[in-house]
Amino acid sequence: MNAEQAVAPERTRGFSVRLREARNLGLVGVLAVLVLIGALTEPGQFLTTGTLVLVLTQASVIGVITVGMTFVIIGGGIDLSVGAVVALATVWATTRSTQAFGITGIVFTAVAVGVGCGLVSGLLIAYGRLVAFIGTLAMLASARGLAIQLSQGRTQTVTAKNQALVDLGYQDSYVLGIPPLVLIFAAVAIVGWLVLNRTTFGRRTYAIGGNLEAARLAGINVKLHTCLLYVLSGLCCGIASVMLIILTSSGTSGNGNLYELDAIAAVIIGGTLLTGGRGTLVGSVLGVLVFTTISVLFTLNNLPTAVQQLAKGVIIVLAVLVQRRASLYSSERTSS
Amino acid sequence: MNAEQAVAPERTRGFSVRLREARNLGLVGVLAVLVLIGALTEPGQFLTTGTLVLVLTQASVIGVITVGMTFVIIGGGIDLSVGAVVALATVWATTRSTQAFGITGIVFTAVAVGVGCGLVSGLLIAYGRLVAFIGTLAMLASARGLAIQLSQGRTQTVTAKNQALVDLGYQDSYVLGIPPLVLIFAAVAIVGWLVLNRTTFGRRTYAIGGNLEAARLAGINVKLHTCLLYVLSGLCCGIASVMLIILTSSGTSGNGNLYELDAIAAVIIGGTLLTGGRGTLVGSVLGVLVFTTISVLFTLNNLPTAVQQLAKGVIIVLAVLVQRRASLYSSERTSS
Amino acid sequence: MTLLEMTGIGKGFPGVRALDDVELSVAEGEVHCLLGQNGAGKSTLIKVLAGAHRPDTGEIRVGGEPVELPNPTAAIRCGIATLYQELDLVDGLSVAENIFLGHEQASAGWVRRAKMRADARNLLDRLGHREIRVDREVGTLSAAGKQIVSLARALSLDARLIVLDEPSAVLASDEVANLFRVIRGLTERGVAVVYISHRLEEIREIGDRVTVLKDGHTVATGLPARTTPTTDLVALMTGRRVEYLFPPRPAEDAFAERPVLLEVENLGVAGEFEDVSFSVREGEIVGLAGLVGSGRSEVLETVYGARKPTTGQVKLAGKPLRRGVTSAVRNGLGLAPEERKSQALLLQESVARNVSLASLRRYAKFGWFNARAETTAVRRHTEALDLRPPDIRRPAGKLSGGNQQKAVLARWLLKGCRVLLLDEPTRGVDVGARAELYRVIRDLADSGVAIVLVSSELPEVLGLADRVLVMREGRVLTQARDLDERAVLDLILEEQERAE
Amino acid sequence: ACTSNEEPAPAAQNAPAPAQDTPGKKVTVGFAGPQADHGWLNAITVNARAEAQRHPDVELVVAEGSNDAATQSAQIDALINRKVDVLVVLPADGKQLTPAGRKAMDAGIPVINLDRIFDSPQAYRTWVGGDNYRMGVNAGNYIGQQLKGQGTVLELAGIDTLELTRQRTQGFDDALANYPGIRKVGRAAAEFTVPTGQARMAELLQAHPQFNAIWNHDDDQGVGALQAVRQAGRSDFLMVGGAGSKAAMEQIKDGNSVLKATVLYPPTMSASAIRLARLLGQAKGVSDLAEQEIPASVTTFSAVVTKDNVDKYLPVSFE
Ligand SMILES: Nc1ncnc2c1ncn2[C@@H]1O[C@H](COP(=O)(O)OP(=O)(O)OP(=O)(O)O)[C@@H](O)[C@H]1O
Ligand SMILES: Nc1ncnc2c1ncn2[C@@H]1O[C@H](COP(=O)(O)OP(=O)(O)OP(=O)(O)O)[C@@H](O)[C@H]1O
Ligand SMILES: [Mg+2]
Ligand SMILES: [Mg+2]
Repeated sequence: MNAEQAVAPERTRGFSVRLREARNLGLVGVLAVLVLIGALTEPGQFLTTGTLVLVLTQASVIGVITVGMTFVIIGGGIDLSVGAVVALATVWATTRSTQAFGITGIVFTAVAVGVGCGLVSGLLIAYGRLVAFIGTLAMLASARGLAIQLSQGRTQTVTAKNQALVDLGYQDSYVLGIPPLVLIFAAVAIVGWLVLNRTTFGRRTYAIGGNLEAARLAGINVKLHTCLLYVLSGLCCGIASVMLIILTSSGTSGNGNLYELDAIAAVIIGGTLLTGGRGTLVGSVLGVLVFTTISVLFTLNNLPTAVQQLAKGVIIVLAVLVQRRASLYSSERTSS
Repeated sequence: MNAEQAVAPERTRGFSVRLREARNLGLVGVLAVLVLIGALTEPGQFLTTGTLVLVLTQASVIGVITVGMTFVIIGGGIDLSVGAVVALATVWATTRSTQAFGITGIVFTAVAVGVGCGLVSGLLIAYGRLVAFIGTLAMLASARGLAIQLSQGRTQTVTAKNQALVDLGYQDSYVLGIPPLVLIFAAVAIVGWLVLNRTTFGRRTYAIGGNLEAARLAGINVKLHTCLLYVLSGLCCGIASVMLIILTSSGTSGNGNLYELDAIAAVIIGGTLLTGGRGTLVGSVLGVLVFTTISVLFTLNNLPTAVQQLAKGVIIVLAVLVQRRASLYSSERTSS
Repeated sequence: MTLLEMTGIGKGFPGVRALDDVELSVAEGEVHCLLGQNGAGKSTLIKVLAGAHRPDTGEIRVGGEPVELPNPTAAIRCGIATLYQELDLVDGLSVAENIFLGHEQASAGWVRRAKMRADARNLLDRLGHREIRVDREVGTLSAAGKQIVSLARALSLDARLIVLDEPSAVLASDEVANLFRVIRGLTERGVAVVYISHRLEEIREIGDRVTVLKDGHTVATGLPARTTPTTDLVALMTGRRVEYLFPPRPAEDAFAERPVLLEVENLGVAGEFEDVSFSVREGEIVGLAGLVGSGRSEVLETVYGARKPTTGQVKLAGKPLRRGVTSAVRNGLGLAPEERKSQALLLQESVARNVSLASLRRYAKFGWFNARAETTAVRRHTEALDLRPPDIRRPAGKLSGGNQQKAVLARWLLKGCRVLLLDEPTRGVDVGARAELYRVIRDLADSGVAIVLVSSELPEVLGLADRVLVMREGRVLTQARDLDERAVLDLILEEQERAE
Repeated sequence: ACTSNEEPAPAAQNAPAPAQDTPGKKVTVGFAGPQADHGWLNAITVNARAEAQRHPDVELVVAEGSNDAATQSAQIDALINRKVDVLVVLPADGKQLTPAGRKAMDAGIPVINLDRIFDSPQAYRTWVGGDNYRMGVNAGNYIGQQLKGQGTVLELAGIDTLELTRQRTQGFDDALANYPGIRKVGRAAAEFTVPTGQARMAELLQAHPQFNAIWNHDDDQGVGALQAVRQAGRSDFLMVGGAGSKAAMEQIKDGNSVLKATVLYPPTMSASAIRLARLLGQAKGVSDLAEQEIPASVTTFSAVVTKDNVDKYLPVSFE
């Protein structure tokens, strides 16, 4: 666990800072390598703004979810329900009755559903004292069930009257060549970073994840804070749902399938500890980009699924090892 | 972190022992309630040996995997690769070339593949110092990929000459009315319990999960032990694969889909801490039984998928709350 | 006038009556000392005062009017700041953030980092620790470093009443001097201090009045700290007469012909310490004296194989020792580490399992474990160390600080090793048990075990060790049998003096 | 999942001959299918339930949809224990559930095997299903004709761990083999969900700035795929769908998207299965056939739906 805390010598800069930067540097390195591979294997297609836009767009939805997940995991919890919540939010926001209220109706519903689910999980975990894993697992099942119930298993498309929302996904609504979705992602990530690093809420999140008892003794309302973390994650799911509707012009109970795994993986490979208390948002975002780049790379090279999966496994391992090189100190910790 | 040390009962027997028993008692209670519901809603069907056999059979495959998972999680790790490893093992064990070696060939291959994958994960995590989550995630991707590669997406059936293996699944090979699969499950569970509670290996597992550094400084070879935990989990996957082949007379890359989630959920609801160092095998087994009973209950009551999912979520929450009642002392802990 | 009045306080944990009808009254501007054996209830009492535990019975009055302290926040609002015995800091956060955790310098939720850093800097300077940087991650500090930060944290609340639960346990003498300077500064401003320590000489120096706890009862209150004779205090605490003495040391030449067991040859770890060489003969006790941060723990951890040396080697009975803890333990080395909570104990496991952790093999045939043999053996040793409560089935995390330390020692007594490395073995151990421990350690030595002892309490090192190494900044200054306290202090402080 | 406010069950199109419609002895039909979280599969359950409703003498018992073979085989056991008269099974995987089918047949319960076929005829009484291979063939041929034998094509497949995906791809490739001038330059597996459909399609479009046609195995993921096409602002190729969802057919009808056709894989087969189950239970035959007995296999035809014939097929489309 805390082998690396056995008194370490002073360095010119803080341990944590160095470590985190190093890790992220490592991930940047990994990205660079991937780009290089892309450039070599697909000279024509890969090195185009088109690909860049594509990667960013594909990363945006899961990216927003990952921001929320980062908070939850740093706070010592986990949220398995994100995928199901996205499904429910997209479905609810695209029912006939909701769409009758126009775009505001859709956006509001999606966000409300997300926040609502987050609140329920939060209450169950913080006040109902359920283990985060179980609490959000229950939410996962219920949300999916409700989504199927609402949609009757149908794929609900956005009606013509709300077409304007879907148009946001089209090229003519790009801002200086940047898709609105990417802008939303960027905004969420930046706000998230500020909250995590510059506000008491963010710093207390680290405290709760790192040493719950210490946080409690310091007079922090750990229950309330824990609850808020899941609300935050739910909010991100709500936003992500709107983005997904823009992207697919539809809502189905099959949406967001296994998003939880993707998001958690991105967070962890970004250097956040599953045990909480340590981690960075930059790392998580980089993690998302790595995974999306990989998948784009695969399709561009037209690899068969089997090879893709194999390669993915290998790349994950290599990615982490590259990080290791960059950040020598993480060694002790990660062995647990 | 150390919130759960808040209070301890002073009894002739230790705190932990009582707490665990209490929790498990709770789960037994949950099972009882479920059976009651079954009996009330489906008087004709539910209270039959047929149903009992059904539940146990359905629990057996995932149950064996859960045994391995329990060791890994108590040891402070996690194994996301179980499902994929099962897929790979079933596929590899049912290739023409393997089946040529007859039943022993099939069994040996399945187990060997399981152990092999476990060893690789173990080495990556213990000596390569990857975070367990990432290491096994990589194994997940690779194993699935390899499975698809080997099977070319085909479903490979057991050839006539090895039919004897599949026959183990049929009525006429039941032993005193108990299906062989259930017997295997029981055997694995019992052996697992003995290893965990009656051997130094088990003791070390708790120690490593409870405080890695303390275990290390006490002279335990934590790397080796960690590695062995994943080998053990792999072994269980191998056995489970053989059972799955018996059950389905075939192997395909689609097998074991999301088994990791089911297994982890069973372990956690069984009262094992995701942070390691604490937990019981009895609890995990009861957890598996609870989940399978729920799904059988649904089938018998012929509920639509949507309602089932919803109900599942609710039942999970209730189950944990019932446990809470039974084990007052766990309260502090789960709030983290 | 009296600032704090606690009357009839009672607190029970399942099975233990930690506090029963306890009285405590503290006047403004006084240093009120709490004395008591391990497990007497001191920490529990101050946790009640800090709102961390809810008392079952009793009343608390602050400045005359009765108060409810349902949670830590309430206590902090009442102007009560607490330094807990178990270092409760967040490893992931910086020093400054830890100091101000829960009462951050912030406007509208936004942390004012510059101000926070500056204030943290001031606090640490006040404590005489310029070398601890405010944005260093707390997890990377030594035990002492963390203790300093906790102190700064207690000060940062600028409270009316400051409670210090064994603040000096991990501090070396010079640090303690600093601490006292700070405390005096506080009391002059009318701030009251509740001070818990097992070191009577400290009580004499800083304390005004003393309250003595025994088995959860108040056995004496308001005793004058300076004039009450030691023997009385000890008698009150332990209920028996303990002559606070070190067991006699064997004659100087007693070891001459004994074989050398442990040989450390110019061992070094880059950035921690360099060129450390010494040897320990069978049955000899070698002490390492030095300031906090002089690298003594590192030396022990490196000898033990927990750290990779960059230079030099360790020999056991002439044979070079293979790298790694596992081989060290197999060859009969044992280490009682500095931070029991994070480095030694399985807090959730029973005492028995904690004690037997290093000797599992002995109680197993082909990996098959014999729990009965284990518990009987464990019980023998915990009784020898008089662990309280004597139930070896309760989780280690539930033991009082000092008793946890005993459990760690019992582990190595049970293992029965040839070389024993003790890092701050008496940290937080009470007077009575301490005398016991010294005897145990000496007996071990007499039975042929070679012992290396690190302690921040000079009298302990000098009184117990047959030979003392004095370290400063990772270098060994001298080795000698008979050094007097003054001389050693001059040696290790020299550097500082020149600095100032 | 069967709700009143949905249009009359497609199976109602050609009402069965009165001779068989006269209510006979009560028949309990057990139904086990994969999870209904996907348009086509959902339609299967919906149609089955709807059809059962239309027959007062049929009681339908639906088991939890599951995509896990082990779970499903256990569920079939449950239905056997329940002693249903006839069993309709759409297995998660035909080969894997063969033993389960065997068990039912051995227990004297006739099994109607829906779509994903069992390994051995001993495992089912009658098979009703589509033809994945032919689906691919028809898609390939249609594209071949449209492109006049010249050009490059892409394939957006479903889940690669499913055998049906392999069969569809096989058929598609075999058909394209008839057109030497046509090359398949790219393929991606889109997992049958809308978001993945969008993602994989977007990537394919980026990878292939120029191509002439694409076959998408499944109209559900097609929803996402078509979005990707619009987002990329492309219209320089023709797209052929699969299965035949309502949305897809409507777009074909409008004709203003790249989607020009879809290859049917009619979920009405479940309705037919229920009818046959009922007849089996009542020991009746299919009156329009000469045989006394119900045929051992019924294969639905994977028609290619285009602008010209779309109106005919709209009623059997699913949402
Ligand atoms: N959280 C807890 N749960 C159960 N028992 C506890 C708990 N905390 C303390 N105790 C018990 O209460 C008694 C008093 O403990 P406390 O920590 O107050 O002693 P102490 O005077 O601080 O001893 P030390 O000098 O070793 O710190 C001990 O018997 C201890 O085992
Ligand atoms: N004044 C200090 N306070 C806290 N930590 C310090 C201080 N000076 C140095 N350190 C850190 O502690 C490390 C050495 O501490 P270590 O515990 O090994 O020394 P020690 O002599 O064992 O002191 P202790 O009495 O704490 O055991 C140094 O490498 C440095 O990182
Ligand atoms: Mg104490
Ligand atoms: Mg030290």
